[in-house]
Amino acid sequence: MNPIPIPEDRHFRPRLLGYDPQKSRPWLERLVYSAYVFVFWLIVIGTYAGVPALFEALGWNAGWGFVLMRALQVVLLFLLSAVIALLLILVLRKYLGKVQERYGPMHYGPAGGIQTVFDALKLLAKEDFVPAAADVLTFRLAPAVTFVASFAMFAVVPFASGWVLADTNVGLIYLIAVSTLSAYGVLLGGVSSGNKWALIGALRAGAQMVSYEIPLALVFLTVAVWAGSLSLGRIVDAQLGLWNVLPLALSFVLYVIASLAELKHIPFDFPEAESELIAGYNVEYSGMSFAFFFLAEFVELFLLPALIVVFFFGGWHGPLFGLEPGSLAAGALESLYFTVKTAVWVWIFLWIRATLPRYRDDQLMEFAWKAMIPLALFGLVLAAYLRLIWR
Amino acid sequence: MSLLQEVWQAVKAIGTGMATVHKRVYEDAPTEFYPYVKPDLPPVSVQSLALVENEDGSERCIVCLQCERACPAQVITIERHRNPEGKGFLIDRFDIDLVNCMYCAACVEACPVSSIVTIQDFEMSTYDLQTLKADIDFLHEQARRARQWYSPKFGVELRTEDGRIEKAPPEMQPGGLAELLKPAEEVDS
Amino acid sequence: MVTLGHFLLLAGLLMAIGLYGVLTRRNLIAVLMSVEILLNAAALAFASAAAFRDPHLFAGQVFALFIIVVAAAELSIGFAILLNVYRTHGAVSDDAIGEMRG
Amino acid sequence: MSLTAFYALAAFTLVFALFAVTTANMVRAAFSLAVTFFLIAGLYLLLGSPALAAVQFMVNASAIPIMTLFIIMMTQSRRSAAPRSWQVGVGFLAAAVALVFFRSAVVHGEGRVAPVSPEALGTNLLQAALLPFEVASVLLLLAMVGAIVLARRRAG
Repeated sequence: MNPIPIPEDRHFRPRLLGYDPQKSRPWLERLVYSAYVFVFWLIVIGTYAGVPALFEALGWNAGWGFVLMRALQVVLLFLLSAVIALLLILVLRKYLGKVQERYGPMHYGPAGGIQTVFDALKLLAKEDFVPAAADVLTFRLAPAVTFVASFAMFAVVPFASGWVLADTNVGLIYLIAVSTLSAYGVLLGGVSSGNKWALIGALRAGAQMVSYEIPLALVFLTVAVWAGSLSLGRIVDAQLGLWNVLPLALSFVLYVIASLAELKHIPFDFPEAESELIAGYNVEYSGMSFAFFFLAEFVELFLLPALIVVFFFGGWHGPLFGLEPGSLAAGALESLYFTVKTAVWVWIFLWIRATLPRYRDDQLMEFAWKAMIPLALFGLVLAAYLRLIWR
Repeated sequence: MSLLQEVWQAVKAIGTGMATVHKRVYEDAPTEFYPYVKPDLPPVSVQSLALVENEDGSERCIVCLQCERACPAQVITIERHRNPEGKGFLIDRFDIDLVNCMYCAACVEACPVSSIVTIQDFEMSTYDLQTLKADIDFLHEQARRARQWYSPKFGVELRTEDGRIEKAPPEMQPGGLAELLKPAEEVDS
Repeated sequence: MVTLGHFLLLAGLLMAIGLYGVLTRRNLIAVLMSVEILLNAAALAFASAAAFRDPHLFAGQVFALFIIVVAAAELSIGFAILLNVYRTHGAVSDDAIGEMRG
Repeated sequence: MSLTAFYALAAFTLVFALFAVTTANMVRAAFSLAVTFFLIAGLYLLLGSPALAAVQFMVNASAIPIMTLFIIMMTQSRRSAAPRSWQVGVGFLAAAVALVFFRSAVVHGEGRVAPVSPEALGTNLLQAALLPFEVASVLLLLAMVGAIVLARRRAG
């Protein structure tokens, strides 16, 4: 009597790229994050120091050469935004996984480190579908507008002293305008989808973003009054002795709340409320169009904390250890300070996202109009008064 | 004053919540990392069905059609003919449509010889739904792969390394309703 | 070299386009949008004249700013009225409001 | 280079303005209106007045088209009916007459653009033009209150 043979296991066991998740290797995780941050930093240095130095060495930094230089810098910034999005999506998913006692992405790359690259490839390969009820022209334009609106903020964000694309003296007004602009893409996308959920999401997004624009602008004004300038570079310079977060504490709190709303971030994520509106304004988008909405969201998730740092936490300020200000090494160190401060604020935003539940829609609008705007006005008057008596 | 108190309450609540959330970051995930770690299922869990053969490879099923009659979803189809060389019946066809099966295990309850049993294998994902219309070979293979299975008549049975079938030790056997409810009570307390 | 004439001609063309829109549009929202184009043409004319001829007094720039302010005020009131029209007549096209016709 | 920039900006301004007043799709009209205003902001930059460009960008190019999109959605007027034939005639005639009148006002001659710093403009606004400034703020307040009162849904 032969015993019954025990067959081989028929099931597929993924062991990709030789990584065994059973072994905990946190240093590998850190290595992946550091690789992203290193690329990020390299692009920053190349954009703000390398490209101008190259053009100066070639003698092309006038006329059309200047335009070419700016174009090259913008292309590099686009790369930077892609790196930021890849990193932030990974960090978001890993952090939320840790908080919710899950693993998060684990399979692709060390500790799931290149999961987002595969996600991007998947989105590229997907069909970019246009629903029959959609208005094709506006439907196609909306993701581009959203992305351009958030990407355009890069123009005035100073990474280090002098490391800014356009150190314009109307930087704050430009920021207000551009942040209003990102409401466009959302509205257009929602309206042109020909879908009820998208329309409701777009209406909510429009109302929310326009309402929170006002306290945001008032806080911008407060900062401008305190620094005596509308230029972001000079606002940072003015914080050399004392970071704005101490004298302008009230405005700072309002700014954090308003930028959470502007970001459509979790306590205020009505436009895309998954449980009510499926995904809100971008419900009909797929493939690359959706990727652009996604990219814009994560670029903003970097830029709004970066603006918090610029306005309230001294921007690039930090000990220079005797380096000559304005040199390449000093610039690199300053941009490192800026990046670290911004990373802390991104982490706080993610922390808030992991903690708080969603608000109610009418409460949100009430809060904007009945609490935030009066408080922001009070903060403005207070700042002006303090400025007068301290001068 | 009450407004200030309300604001303070809100700030305190948000702070407590955020502190609680932050503590979670340092805890290990209690979930099992499934494709690498097999879940520790209770021995009586109904994950899939199988048709057990005897140790010598002969059919244990006597083709009495009890399971076909007991099935509320009517997913079992059996065809048989009389054994020309002895008594009893031989199987022509024994199909279970595992797509429409609702895993109530009524067939297992009904089986007089404990030939049809519940097993712990739940990994039945497939690209082709037709492969889940299980025929007798499929059901036999399920049983061969299984290390242990359950039927009400024999309780939990094990397959040893050398292929023999023996009854599981008493600590692996289901101890009636009271013991089954025990973990639920622990969760409640 | 760009001259004042270039800008003024552009402002004139924009004004003509806005005027055409005001006269031909039948949706009242679209009419208000055309009025916006008209006002912007005027603001552009003021600003360009100031930039070329009056670089120290800024009267033209200030005037352009005020035009923008007035446009915003006009538009918000206009839209509020249109909202009332929509509530009473169910549409905002010009033939929806026919009570005053003799 | 500034001439090239001017021609490019002017051509696109006119194209988008024309599209805004002729297209039947209201959403597209609002969007091309926004683009027109963006390009006008670019023209202000060309005129050496970044403050004016920023205000144009902020108010006319961002806030007003968004308000327009809102009112389009609230009144459910996604399309504008085609103009009546006499309207087209009258429109063309009026536009032509306006152009002829305006042509006589166009002044020629060389001139250099003098850049205006936002500081100088702001100082001027609060010194020489203080009274109009205050009147404008009162006007804005009145418009805000009026719009709220008009648009409020009355009980019953």
